Amino acid sequence: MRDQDVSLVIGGDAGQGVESSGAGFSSALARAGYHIFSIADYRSRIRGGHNFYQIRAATRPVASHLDPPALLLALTAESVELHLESLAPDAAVLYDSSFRLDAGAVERSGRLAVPVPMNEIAMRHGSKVMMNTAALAAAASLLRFPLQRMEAVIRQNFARKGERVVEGNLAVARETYEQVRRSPAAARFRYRLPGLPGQPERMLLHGNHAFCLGAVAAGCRFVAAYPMTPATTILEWMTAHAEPLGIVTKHAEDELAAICMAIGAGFAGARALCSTSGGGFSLMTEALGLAGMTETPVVVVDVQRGGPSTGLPTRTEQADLLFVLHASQGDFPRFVLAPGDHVEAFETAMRAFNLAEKYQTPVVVLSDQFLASSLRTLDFGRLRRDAVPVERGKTRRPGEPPLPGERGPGGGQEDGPAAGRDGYLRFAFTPDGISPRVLPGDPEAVYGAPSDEHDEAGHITEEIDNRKRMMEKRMRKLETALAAGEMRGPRRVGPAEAEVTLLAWGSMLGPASEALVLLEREGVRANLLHWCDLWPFAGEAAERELRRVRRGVVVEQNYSGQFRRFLRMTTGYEAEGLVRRYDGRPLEPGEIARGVLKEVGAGVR
Amino acid sequence: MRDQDVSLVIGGDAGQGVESSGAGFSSALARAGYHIFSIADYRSRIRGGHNFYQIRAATRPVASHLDPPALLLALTAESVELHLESLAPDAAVLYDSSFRLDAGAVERSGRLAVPVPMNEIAMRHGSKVMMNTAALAAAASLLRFPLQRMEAVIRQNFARKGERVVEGNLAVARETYEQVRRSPAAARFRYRLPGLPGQPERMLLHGNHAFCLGAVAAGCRFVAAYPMTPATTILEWMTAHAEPLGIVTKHAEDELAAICMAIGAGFAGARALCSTSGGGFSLMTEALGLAGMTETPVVVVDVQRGGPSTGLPTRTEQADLLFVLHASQGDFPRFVLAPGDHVEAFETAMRAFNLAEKYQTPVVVLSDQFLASSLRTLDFGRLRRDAVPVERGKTRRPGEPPLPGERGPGGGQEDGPAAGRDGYLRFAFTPDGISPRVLPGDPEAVYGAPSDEHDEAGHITEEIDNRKRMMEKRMRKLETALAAGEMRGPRRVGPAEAEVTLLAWGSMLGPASEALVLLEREGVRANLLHWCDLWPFAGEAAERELRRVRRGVVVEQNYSGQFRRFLRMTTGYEAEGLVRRYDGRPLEPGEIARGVLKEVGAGVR
Amino acid sequence: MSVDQRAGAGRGDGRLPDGRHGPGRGLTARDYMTEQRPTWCPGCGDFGILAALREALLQEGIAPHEAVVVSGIGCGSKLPDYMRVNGFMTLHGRPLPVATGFRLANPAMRVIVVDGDGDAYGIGGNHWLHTCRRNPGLVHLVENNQIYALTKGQYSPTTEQGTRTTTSPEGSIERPVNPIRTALAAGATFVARGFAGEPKELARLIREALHHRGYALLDILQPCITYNKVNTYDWYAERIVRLESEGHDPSDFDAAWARAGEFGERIPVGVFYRTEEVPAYEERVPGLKRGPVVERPLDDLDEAAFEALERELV
Amino acid sequence: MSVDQRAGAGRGDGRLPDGRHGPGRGLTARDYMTEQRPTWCPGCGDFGILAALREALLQEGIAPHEAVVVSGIGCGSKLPDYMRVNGFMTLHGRPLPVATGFRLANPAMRVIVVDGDGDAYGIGGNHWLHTCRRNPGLVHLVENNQIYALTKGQYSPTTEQGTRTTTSPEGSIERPVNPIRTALAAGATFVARGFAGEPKELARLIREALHHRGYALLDILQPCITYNKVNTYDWYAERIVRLESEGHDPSDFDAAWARAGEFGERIPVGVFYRTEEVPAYEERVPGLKRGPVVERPLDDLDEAAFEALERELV
Ligand SMILES: Cc1ncc(C[n+]2csc(CCOP(=O)(O)OP(=O)(O)O)c2C)c(N)n1
Ligand SMILES: Cc1ncc(C[n+]2csc(CCOP(=O)(O)OP(=O)(O)O)c2C)c(N)n1
Ligand code: SF4
Ligand code: SF4
Ligand SMILES: [Mg+2]
Ligand SMILES: [Mg+2]
Repeated sequence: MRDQDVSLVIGGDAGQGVESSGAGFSSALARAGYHIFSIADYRSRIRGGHNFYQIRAATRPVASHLDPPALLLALTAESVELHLESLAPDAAVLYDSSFRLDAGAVERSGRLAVPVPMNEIAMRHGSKVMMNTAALAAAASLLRFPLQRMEAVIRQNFARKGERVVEGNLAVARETYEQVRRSPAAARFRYRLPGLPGQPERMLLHGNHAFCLGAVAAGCRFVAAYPMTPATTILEWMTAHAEPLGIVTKHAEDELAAICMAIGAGFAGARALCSTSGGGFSLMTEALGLAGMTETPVVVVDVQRGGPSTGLPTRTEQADLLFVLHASQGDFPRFVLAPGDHVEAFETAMRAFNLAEKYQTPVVVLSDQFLASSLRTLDFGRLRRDAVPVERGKTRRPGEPPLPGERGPGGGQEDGPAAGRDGYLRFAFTPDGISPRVLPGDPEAVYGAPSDEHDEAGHITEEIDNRKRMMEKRMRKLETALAAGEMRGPRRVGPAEAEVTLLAWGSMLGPASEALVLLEREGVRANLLHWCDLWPFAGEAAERELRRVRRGVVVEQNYSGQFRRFLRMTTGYEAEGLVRRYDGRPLEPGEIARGVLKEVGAGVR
Repeated sequence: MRDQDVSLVIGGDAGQGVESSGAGFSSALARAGYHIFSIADYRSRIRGGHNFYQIRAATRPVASHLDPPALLLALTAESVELHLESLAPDAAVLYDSSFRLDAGAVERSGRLAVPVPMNEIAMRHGSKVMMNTAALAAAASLLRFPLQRMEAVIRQNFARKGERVVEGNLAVARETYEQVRRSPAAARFRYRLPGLPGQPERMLLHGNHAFCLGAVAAGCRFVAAYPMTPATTILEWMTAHAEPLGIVTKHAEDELAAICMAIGAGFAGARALCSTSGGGFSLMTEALGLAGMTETPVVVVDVQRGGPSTGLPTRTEQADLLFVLHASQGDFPRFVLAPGDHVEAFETAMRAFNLAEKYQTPVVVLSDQFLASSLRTLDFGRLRRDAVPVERGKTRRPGEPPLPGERGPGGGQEDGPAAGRDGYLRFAFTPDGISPRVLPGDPEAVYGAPSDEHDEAGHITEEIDNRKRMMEKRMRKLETALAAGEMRGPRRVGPAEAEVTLLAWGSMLGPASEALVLLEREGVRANLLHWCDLWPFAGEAAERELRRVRRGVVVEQNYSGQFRRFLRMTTGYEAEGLVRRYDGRPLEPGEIARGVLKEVGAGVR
Repeated sequence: MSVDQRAGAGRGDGRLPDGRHGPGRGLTARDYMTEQRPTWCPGCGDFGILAALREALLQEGIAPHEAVVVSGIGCGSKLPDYMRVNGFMTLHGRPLPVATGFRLANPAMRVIVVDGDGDAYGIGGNHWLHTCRRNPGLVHLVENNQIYALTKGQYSPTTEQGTRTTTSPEGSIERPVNPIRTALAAGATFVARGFAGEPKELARLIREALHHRGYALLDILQPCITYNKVNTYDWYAERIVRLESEGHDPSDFDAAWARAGEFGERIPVGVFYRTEEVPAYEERVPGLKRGPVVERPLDDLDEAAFEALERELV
Repeated sequence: MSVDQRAGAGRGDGRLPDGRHGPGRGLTARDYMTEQRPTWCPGCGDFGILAALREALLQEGIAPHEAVVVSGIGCGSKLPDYMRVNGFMTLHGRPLPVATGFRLANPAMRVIVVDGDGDAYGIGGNHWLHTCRRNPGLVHLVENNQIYALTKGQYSPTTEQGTRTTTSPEGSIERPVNPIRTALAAGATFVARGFAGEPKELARLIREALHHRGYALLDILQPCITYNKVNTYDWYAERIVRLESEGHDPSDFDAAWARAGEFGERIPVGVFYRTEEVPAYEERVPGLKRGPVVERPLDDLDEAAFEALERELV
């Protein structure tokens, strides 16, 4: 069978079911064997206003959405207006025959106007609300996508509404499918998504799902959060699975409480997570320092959205980077990781909990709305739990045998001068900066952890020498992590030698990777360096790769080029170009490729 | 008269009145015509634990404390132990005769042991609490400081306690003064602080005072804060002057409320201030973005202390730099200024309120415990109000004549498409990014300001083109400020050409300046570049100066070399050396000089 | 005592000192309109609240430029965007302190806070607690739909126990806040409840609140037709009883406390409690004795006064 | 009913499921001591609270490692540093959520919160409000000295109106929080007041609180001899009356509310209100049905269960 790679758009008003239709169609396509990448574009309101859903279906794995779409499924006349320009020259526009629409304009633009009496068919077999079913059936028909695949999804989606509703929808789907199939337009439309027999079953998941799976696989059993788009689905997924998996989830009164609860649970010994977006993260900055100072493991995921302030609540941005790297007063160790795609989101979640416990620090995962909400297919087996085995480092539970060095120098003696009565030094000075950690509850290890500066035993002190050593001990953990190879340098995508190198971080992995292909089509040999691990920064690995860069262009989703500045701060490397977007919409591969060409200009080739 | 430059230390337990004695002696010395620089070293507790107070008195203006002290006034035996080593070789140690102290050890160290029956004298004329008076009188006597100067301060300090207390203290002072004057030790002591007739009166103030004076001079009439050391005295000073000056001060329920109140007042048109330290600033980060997004002027002063977290509450650090520069989600314009000394603190306060209103943004002033709490003398006339005239930029009150461009393109028409019904565009796109601002209350300009992205009229919108333009408009304010020359490059202290250049920011101005003198004594020709204005960063001016640097050493009070990294990020310049301190104690000129020599090593000279 | 009887009755009447406010100033409903169309779901209770607020301002003769509506973040907090009035749409949970700051800087303007149950009683609970005892002259309209609507249906502080939401799939296990009782305990001086389904009546309550001297809490039962399928218009309508018609005396604190305990088969609406004995916060602020901050020149500190400040430091 | 009578009386007795706690375990006062010397001013009320807490734990037979004391920031919040017990000295205002998180992760340990009036009722007010209705099994000791002590004497939420402090030089103009009434309105299930000047009696109250099923608030009048010259030992001693000896019935909510109104010439101490009818929050958390989180292995999600999660996504 021929390679397929088709993008389609469903456009309509909020409240019209654009997103559920899109998800349903994505699911049908995935089950039929396609690789899927779908994104939703919606507004921060419950009803009204234009929304759209873009689905890309291909016979090969795809890592990003891709313009231009070959089909527009217009649930309102407005959506034709809004999307027509961006469609492929030979695209089709499916819309309800009753729309007051200048079909001539569509045709003059070269696109195929396909009016279908969807509303009428829906009314005939049930009610107006079935119009979405008609629309999906029409699209399926035009694409020669097998009807029975749509039927299966319809059955599943409407099952809980009763047999009559199912039947009505099926009738609507069948009639619409048939009618479009026989229409002259269908014959003229050149894009096809036939069934792909023999393909394996795949998961269809968004980035937040992937992250949640990684978290539970890593043993995370405590989640405290306050709802905030686009992070809310993490709390919701965890809560939906709380009882069977034994996860304590707490929808807290605010984000201050959420992170403090997670820190309390982390102190007790749970693997604790706190999910939020930038505004909530702002409220968490003080407590981040508490975790840093008391060496309490905690994982915070900041699913970035369009800022500043309330900004663009349902849209994407990568503009919290420099904030997250430096959030909270004073210097203390932290980890910052920004997964590039769904698989990396899974793995990063697992790594985050290990790092938090091994290094006894807060770990921040930087995701964003694009990664969090984009749906993609993954083969079973792609989420490899065994790739990141659970490691707690120097942590033990009450009752478990003492850790090496736990009793410290002079420890174990009653009233010993250094170790205090319990002979246990929670914050012992160690060469690697990591002190043996006994979870609270052990009769041999009763201790305190203060947010004030403290001595090895955990008592508050302002003594100069202790302060210096304690500060150095804490900060040494970062060097230890780097020396232990915990932090990865950039991942290279594409050829080792290239004329142009894209430099990206976090969710831009997919779009930037796909841009390489487009650049190659333009005759430009390009590769990509992508960073997931941002802090502590594996500077040597970065510099090694950066030395080979001929012309570097940073690709990121923020106004001020935060990653570009970050690279300069950490490595001295100043990228030549910057392709950025800051309107809350995800950069698309074509746009990146064009941007890169513009930045490096005539210089290339 | 010969040049004098004498440092002395008063050491004792918290609760013993170390700080009030130190302040009293500073004041007496200042009134006698000396230039003073005093710092207090105290713990985060109300009683107990060693505290000390260091006073430097000189016949020329001094910008920092300076080791080694020539005199230790020991209120406890412990303080002799703690300070002996750090005293000048020919220093004197004054202590109560009753202390169990190895006077021989003091003498063997080369210092002069001066036991005085202070307690006994105090008891004889009144009570034990008068011992501090005796101690100060003893010190005065040893230094040949005129008794009547001490008497004046005693009269003033005890006036409200009644004549008997005053008389008792005076008697104690006289007897002790006389007794020490006649002691053999007095003759051997070579340091002198005689009265300096003919010197002008001077103010004696700490950094927070200077900042407050600048704020009220700038028209600040609204302060909201939550107590937090070392920022509390700002709220307290403002509150003490609230009624006569007509300042609304609000001790809020928390820092979230404090900054929100200030933003509300700023929105209404007041010049509003919010004072805090790092922990409180952490709680303010979300609202900082609100001010950025809604273009509401507000000034926040972060008086840094030792971090991370609760850290070292009463001590100094400069470790909030990178945090403050990037605090809050998303990109938005802000100003960050870090005054170097008391005069600059005054001036910076004035500038901060102007910048906040002219550019309609939040302004953060970075001070620290060292600057905030160090007492120094200033000549009258040094705090020049006229140096920074009040400027509100494009702001007008209700009833005042319209601003140029206020009605915008197509504005002024009822129901005009762009300007909305009121014909006024609060967030008008302008070439300089600054939109004319009419304070709420004008019948011709009713408008809304949302933390969501919005259009020129202030209505919420997610429309792409508007978003881009609005983001650009906001961020353009930074370029406008730079182009207008609002932001200063580094101030150079010392020769234009030097072997070594110290690079410092904020409160390190004084100690680093004084270190230059010490370096010169060592034969090293050094100068200093000092930055007050950090954001937007005057990069060109910085680079111009940095190009002339032969060997650069950053001097700052934090572990991770934040300013050094900041310089690299903004200019690409990587300093060769770093002299830092992170135990909460202020870097002292001698320590800086030694550190610089060590960093640049044998290479110099 | 009706609103109109009381109008002009001294300190508690909410009038500006110069009597600028008041009916009969030629204002019309149109003055409070914008071309901006609400994005609320058709049928949302917030429409009723919007209508009531416009009506109340009109009847009180408070012109759009004389008031500022400070809101939080949530469905209902978009309200100021949908009417002609000065608006400040702040952060989730923070409108009370922003409004307090505004009021203290400019007590000549009417300051109205509009936010959700999540804003007011959830994330913003601390500000609410302290606003009650502080008593600044704010009218606080809480659009209480017993759900987090804009984030698509999580339980809120007022969601009834046992309700299934996306963050309580087995039913919420927290006992809800009783806003009326909590406000009474915290020292609020005007505590009332309204219903979005009765905009006329609601407008009357808002006018009562506008006449109050200090902080006036008006908790408004607001059906959310999309995410709250329990507390619907009908559900509320069946349960609502009117304190006024049941002879409740709003000056009786104990009676208010007792009636505030009812929320179930009977849900009282109206004014639970009101006292004009407690001065508004801004009436007592020392720094305001010289008049509203925003009306004084920025440079009202003359050379002599500044030098006096310097001299304190000698 | 005395503490000892009730000990072991089912769910509300605060015992661990396995009966690990209880008197007669060979614990001695020395077990709760450290070599760390308090930095409080001699005579500070916090000494009495420290002594009472040690005493209560000893009498209850709760060993140092079986409890965690979570504190905020302030003079009194240094308490865990001065006794032998697990301690977590958190942030100003945040001990309640930290303690809640701890308790939900490890309900087998006793979690005690110790903080100041600034922590609890000031900056931490929102957590307090929601903790009251949430009812987690926490004992909350508020060292209420009616002042911000560690920051050297600003007015606190409980400072009486008119008091001069550094942030209220003309006398505070805010009406103080009534912690007892607010907690009652917010749904607290155990509300009591103690006095630091009577450590024995206080220890008894702490023991009562330790026997409570859910959230137990114990507001403790704590003289600050340095910054609060109004509410001194004598001042309190003259005013204190004992609820118990005045026949107050702690199961009577209305009586509790009424008595909670007294704070002036008469200041009642003792248990105002207590009910064991409301389950502790952790008793109802679905995720805890499989036992305390910290006692389960990290890898208790087996391959089949994980694959089932993946399959949900097909
Ligand atoms: C700090 C912060 N946390 C979370 C959010 C996300 N958020 C937006 S609205 C909302 C809750 C809305 O509930 P409510 O206040 O009751 O208003 P409603 O939408 O029901 O009118 C939340 C949690 C936010 N904007 N800011
Ligand atoms: C976020 C934050 N704000 C302010 C402070 C400063 N601070 C430390 S203790 C304290 C108040 C102490 O009052 P209280 O809680 O009553 O305790 P007390 O000292 O009276 O025992 C404050 C405001 C802080 N540590 N953190
Ligand atoms: S979701 Fe609910 S509260 Fe929001 S607009 Fe719709 S009906 Fe109103
Ligand atoms: S200042 Fe007050 S509360 Fe703090 S230790 Fe001293 S007496 Fe106790
Ligand atoms: Mg709500
Ligand atoms: Mg207190």
